[in-house]
Amino acid sequence: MSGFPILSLMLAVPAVAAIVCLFAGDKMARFVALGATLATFVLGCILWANFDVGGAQWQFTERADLFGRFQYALGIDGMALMLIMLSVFLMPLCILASWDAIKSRVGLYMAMFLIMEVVMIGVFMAQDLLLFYIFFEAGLIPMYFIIGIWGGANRKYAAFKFFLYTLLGSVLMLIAMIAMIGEAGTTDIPTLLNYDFPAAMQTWLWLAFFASLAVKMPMWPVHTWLPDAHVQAPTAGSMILAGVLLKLGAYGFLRFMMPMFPDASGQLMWIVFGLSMVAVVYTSLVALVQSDMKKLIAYSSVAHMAIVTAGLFAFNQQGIEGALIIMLSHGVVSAALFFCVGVIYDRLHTREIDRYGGLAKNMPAYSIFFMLFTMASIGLPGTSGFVGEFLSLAGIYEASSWVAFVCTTGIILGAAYMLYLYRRVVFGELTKDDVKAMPDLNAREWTIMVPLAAVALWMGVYPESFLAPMRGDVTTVVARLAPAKPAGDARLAAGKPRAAEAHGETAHGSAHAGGVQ
Amino acid sequence: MTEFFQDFQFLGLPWEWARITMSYEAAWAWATIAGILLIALPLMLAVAMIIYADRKIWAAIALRRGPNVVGPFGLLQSFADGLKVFLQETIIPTGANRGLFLIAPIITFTVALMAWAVIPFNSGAVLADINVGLLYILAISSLGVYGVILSGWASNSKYPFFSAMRASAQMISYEVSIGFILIGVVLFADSFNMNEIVKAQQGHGLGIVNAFGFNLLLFPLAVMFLISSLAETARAPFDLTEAESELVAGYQTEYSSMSFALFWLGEYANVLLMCTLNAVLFWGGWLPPIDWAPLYAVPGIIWLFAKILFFFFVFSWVKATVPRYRYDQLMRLGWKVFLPISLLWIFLISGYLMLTRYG
Amino acid sequence: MTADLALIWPELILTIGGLITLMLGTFVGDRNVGLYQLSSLLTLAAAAAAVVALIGVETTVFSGTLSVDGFGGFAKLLIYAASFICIVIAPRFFRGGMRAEYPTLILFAALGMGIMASSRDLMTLYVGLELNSLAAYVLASFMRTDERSSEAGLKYFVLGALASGMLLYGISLLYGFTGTTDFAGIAKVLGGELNIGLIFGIVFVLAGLGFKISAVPFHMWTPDVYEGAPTPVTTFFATAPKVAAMALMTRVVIDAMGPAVGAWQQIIIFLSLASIILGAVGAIGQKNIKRLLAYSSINNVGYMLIGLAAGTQQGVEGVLTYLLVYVVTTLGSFLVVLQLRDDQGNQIESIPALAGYSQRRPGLAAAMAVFLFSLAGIPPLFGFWPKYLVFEAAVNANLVPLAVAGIVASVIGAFYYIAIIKTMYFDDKSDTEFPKGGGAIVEDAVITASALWLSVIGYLFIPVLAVLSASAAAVLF
Amino acid sequence: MISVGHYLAVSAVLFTLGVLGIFINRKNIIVILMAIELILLAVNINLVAFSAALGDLVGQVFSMFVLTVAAGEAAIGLAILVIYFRGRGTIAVDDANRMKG
Amino acid sequence: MVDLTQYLPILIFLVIAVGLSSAFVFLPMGVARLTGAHKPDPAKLTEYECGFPAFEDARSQFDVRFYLVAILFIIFDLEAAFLFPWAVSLEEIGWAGWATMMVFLAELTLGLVYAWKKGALDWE
Repeated sequence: MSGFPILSLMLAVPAVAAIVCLFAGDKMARFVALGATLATFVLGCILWANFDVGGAQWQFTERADLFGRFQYALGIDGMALMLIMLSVFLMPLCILASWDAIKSRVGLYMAMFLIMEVVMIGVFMAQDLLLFYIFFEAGLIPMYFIIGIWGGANRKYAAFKFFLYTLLGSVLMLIAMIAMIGEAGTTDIPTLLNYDFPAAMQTWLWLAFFASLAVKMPMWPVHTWLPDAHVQAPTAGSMILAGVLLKLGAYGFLRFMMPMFPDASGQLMWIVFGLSMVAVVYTSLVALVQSDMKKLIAYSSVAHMAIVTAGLFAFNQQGIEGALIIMLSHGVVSAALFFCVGVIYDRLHTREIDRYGGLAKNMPAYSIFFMLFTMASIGLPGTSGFVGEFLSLAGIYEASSWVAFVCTTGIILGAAYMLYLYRRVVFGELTKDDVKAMPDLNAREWTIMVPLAAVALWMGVYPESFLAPMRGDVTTVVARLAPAKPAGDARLAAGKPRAAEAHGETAHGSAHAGGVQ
Repeated sequence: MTEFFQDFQFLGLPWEWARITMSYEAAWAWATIAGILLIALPLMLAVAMIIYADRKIWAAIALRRGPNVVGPFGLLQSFADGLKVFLQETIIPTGANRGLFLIAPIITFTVALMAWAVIPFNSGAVLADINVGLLYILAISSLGVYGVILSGWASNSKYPFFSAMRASAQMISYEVSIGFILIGVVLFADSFNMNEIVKAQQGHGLGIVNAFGFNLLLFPLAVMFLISSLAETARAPFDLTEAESELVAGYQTEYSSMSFALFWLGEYANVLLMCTLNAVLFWGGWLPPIDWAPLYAVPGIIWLFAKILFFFFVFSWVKATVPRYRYDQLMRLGWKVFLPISLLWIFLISGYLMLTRYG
Repeated sequence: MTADLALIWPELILTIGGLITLMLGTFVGDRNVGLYQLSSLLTLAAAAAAVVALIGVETTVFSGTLSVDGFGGFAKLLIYAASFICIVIAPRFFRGGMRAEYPTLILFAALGMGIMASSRDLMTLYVGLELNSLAAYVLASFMRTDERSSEAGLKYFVLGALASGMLLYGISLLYGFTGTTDFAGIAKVLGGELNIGLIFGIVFVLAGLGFKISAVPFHMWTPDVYEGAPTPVTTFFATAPKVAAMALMTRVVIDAMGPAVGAWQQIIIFLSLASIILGAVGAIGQKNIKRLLAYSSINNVGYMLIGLAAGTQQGVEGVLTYLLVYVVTTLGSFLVVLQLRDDQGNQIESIPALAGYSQRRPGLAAAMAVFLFSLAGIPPLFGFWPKYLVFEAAVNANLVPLAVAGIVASVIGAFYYIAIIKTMYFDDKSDTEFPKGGGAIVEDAVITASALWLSVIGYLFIPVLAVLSASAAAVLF
Repeated sequence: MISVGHYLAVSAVLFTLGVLGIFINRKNIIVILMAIELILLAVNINLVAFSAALGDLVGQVFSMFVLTVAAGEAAIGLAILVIYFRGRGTIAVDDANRMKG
Repeated sequence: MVDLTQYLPILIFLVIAVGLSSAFVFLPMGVARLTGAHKPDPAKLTEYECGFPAFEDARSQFDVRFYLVAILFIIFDLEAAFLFPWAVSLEEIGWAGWATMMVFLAELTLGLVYAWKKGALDWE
């Protein structure tokens, strides 16, 4: 694979397809988009297959001095690989999900999704600070259109709010980036990762990045754009928004803030913990009282992302790995949940929970899938959610037991609102006539549900396939953070080996660290 | 300034006595004031007389007798008229702007007097021998428009208003061509000082004739200047501003008493000024016509006055014989004939001078 | 002196070409649009060629009053290009009302702007500025029978004349207290102790120039003039004179006032911040697209001034790049505005009438969206790049608070840009029909080219732009 | 003896009058034109006074430029005012409000 | 500084001339009151209108051509301002100065030609 610009190709395929879609007819656009996203997915699989786990940190690097002041530099590490995989996996499903639901301006719609794909995988691939920023910001435009044109009744407001909130956040990051470039004299991310910024400067840079990424995450209290955006966006828009876009913030935390400003991260971790704690409880409680399905799932996303941030700032292997797995898992599961909502929305055109009930009777297949994803969201062992939550909670506990306690509360609340939702929608008497008339999943919906379910289970049963590529990167980050890491309050002590003659397990603690393997 | 004192010696006043008894500044001040009065008062007298002369010439050409009752040959006619208007009531129309209405004649007359400050009556006999005398005259005569337009405006009456508009348009139109014509003179004289301009004309024509006017290049300019000065002073045949059949009495229609007379005085003072400028700029000023020593025995001021009178006669003659222009013809002449020609002439004259004098 | 003439070929060509165009219009008549159009376009092309031919020359002519250098060349090429487009688009707009005065005035304005861009003496500065302004006043009121046009001309004239007056007053003070009108000489004196006269001079000169670039608080004329003037003229106002005035301001600030940083930097910072914020806030709620673009130009001028406030070569490079991108964007967006006609052929300027425009004319709407996002500086559109450059210059010059304030205000700016996009894309179709075939091939080509360039393709030009702007800016340092 | 300071004072007064004439005047646009001329006059006084004080001709040459440009400016201003008046029938400052925003 | 004392006589002249003409205007007004000639009445004080009261304000609109003349005057008269210093310094500035001014005059002429062809110089 060496030398072949596979990353550029992955960017080029959807980009070209987007242009084609703009000029194509409705039907044609659908097939072009599907074909392009599938092709990209195949390329992604090739990428994963050729990824050398445990090899160089940056692989598939490409470098071209196209822009003078900054470089067209691509390259991925394990984290990026997994997030790219998530993106290219979700994309064909999104196209399929909007196959029938989108009837007007299909070409434009498909083009926007394809651009979205370019931008998302571009963010994960970028090896240059400015290139990263450009991709990072570029996501605003297609999402603005997707929400604004094909969204629900209140779509214009939601689109504005989404756009301006995220823009306001990211411009501060730009200033910080300029300052970084001025200080370090380079835009190359691998170089910057090992550059030691002065401590005073780190604080400011950290705060500027935080302002941007927290909005993108979204963290409480700047999360308010998310429920609006989700509710108004079309199903596929919600899927991609929850599935990938929210991960951009967390990726930024892990890629930039923590390794580049370790001292500031150490000093200011209380901000992240504090906000995460509030978020996880508050948004869970808010989710409990929602009557709109999408809003409920949106709030659950905020709660999940809060656990991600807390896990990241645990500064240890488990916490970060757990956070990464939550990101992947949430990417799949929340997208699936939004799709589940989309399925019944297509039939009844309402997202009011009260309008449904008793779906188990006339839509058994649907109910099963819905249940699977609900459980995965709650974190039932055997599903993807469990692995991530367990790992990150373990990591958080090492850093601060109080935070771990509050986050656990949030997870319990999460179980409450998700089960409550499921009960109201699926169980109960099938009384309403229009609900009775709803048919079960069709072939297209099956096609979407099955891969999602498969991945959710795969991740829950054998997470090592996802963790392995990322482990080296996480170790690097942890090592970088080590000097700045504050002492936790967990009073961990290495377990005493029972006796030398026993099974020879000398490092019980390390087994702890390894989590479920 | 010394020259100034000396040049007024011929008037026989005991200047030396004044210099003994007073400080230099005081003597200078008194002498200046005396000089001003020596210009202003005779000027007013002269205006009175040329109004009489105007009427007489006009009458003679029309085979009439003209004024002949007051004094010998009617010589005192103008003074009688003056006395009459002096004793008349000054009527200010109700709709008029009182202040502007009264200021207008003051401006007209003041300006008409002021221009004379730089006219050389003899070699060095100038009240203010400034180096930009010609520019000063241009500036001052431009101000005359204000008197006209203010009178028309302040009267708040249709005919004066229209007349004022016409008069000012006419005056500024010809001012343009006059400005360009004068450049030709200045090019030859290489100075803006009136005295220098006169001196430059000494022996200009073939070394004997003391006048620019005999220069083939400058003669057309002299003719254009003469015509422009007729138009500039709104004399016939360009007297459209007071075309009785259309505009009653022009912009002075609402005026009476001495304010009315001031317009007349100013107008004739301007006529005299234009005659003087014709004489000074093109025809040698206080120089005798021929550069021949005996002629210099006659004082320069006499030569100047003779030339002025000649041009005044031409003015009257034209007034009596040439029919009035239409307004469009008037504008056409100024903008489409004089302006292009004078532009061309600047090119010719400066080119000629570059080749002969400076090249 | 004859040798000097060979170095001002662009100016000579414009003068002669302008006169020829005027005479063509006078003798052949206004009906023969093609003829005088052609002569004016050829003139501009020839002048641009002359500028190109003079690349690499760096000297001063006419006793140091004008400089022939890369900085001026950069600005001139931009000015001529913008003028070229503005002449091309005019006949279709004016239809029967096209007169030869239009290209003539544009040529003379371009001449004046060229002089502005290369002046290094207060006198040439003033003459160039006035030549440009006088032509611009007439252009603003070009549609004599249109009340808004004449009012625009009147307002532009009154405030423009006031601005020249203030500028002149400042110039007279600078001249009096430095004893010279030469930029270099002034800089030498300003390097020493500043007295009150010099300070006043600097303030008045900057205020006068601030008027010309329509920086807040001297921006009052801009919305009215942009709205009232005929659209091709507005296009012109929004592009070429901005370049010239900004180039002039840069030259004055760097060349003449360079050593007195303390005196001018505060003023520039104030102008910049005020323009950014007021430009953004003022645009909100505007119903007229030309008016909105006027506020947008105020806003963008504020960003350019950030680069100038840095006072470094990097900052000037940023300003120049910004000007180039801004001119392309503005030309494109005004060309789109020009195509907004209803089925009677009447010009449409109201933003609400644009509702659903993307469904009626998808191509134009997409181009407009590109321009607007670019004006807002949202990556990946190329409008982001110059903004980045000026912010970078400001940060490197330790003006971080200025950069932060500016960049935060850019979000307010983004609000009204995306509001238009909302109208075009999200709203239901309005009653206004936008019949097809509104645009000439040239206009469509320009729109397409600039839209493409401003999308990601522009980034490929960064190395070229960097070389250009660096060599142009290096002249001043 | 009159010094440069005196000229500066006069010109400053004229300049201020001119600027005030533009901003305070609410009646007549012609007055604004005059106020502009007043400003330029103030500038010319400055230039000539400085020129004389410095013994440097540049100021006077500059004032010639100002003078002629002022003429052009006045002509254009008047022309624009005439077409404005023909369209609107008034030259009151407050009536110039066809555009708002 | 330039010696401005040369202009002092002109200033004095101005004072005297203004005094003289004011006297001519205001003295008769006093004299008329003393002699009893001052007898205004409404009919006498109305403006002249061929015998009947005025229909409208005298300062109503007037022909736009007057403006045109004024504009042309401003341009041509003040452009001539460049000619004055040029005319007296021809010797010093030589052919270059001459040529420059000729170019200027040529442009001025083109302006005149333009105005001419556009009919600005026609009164009718």
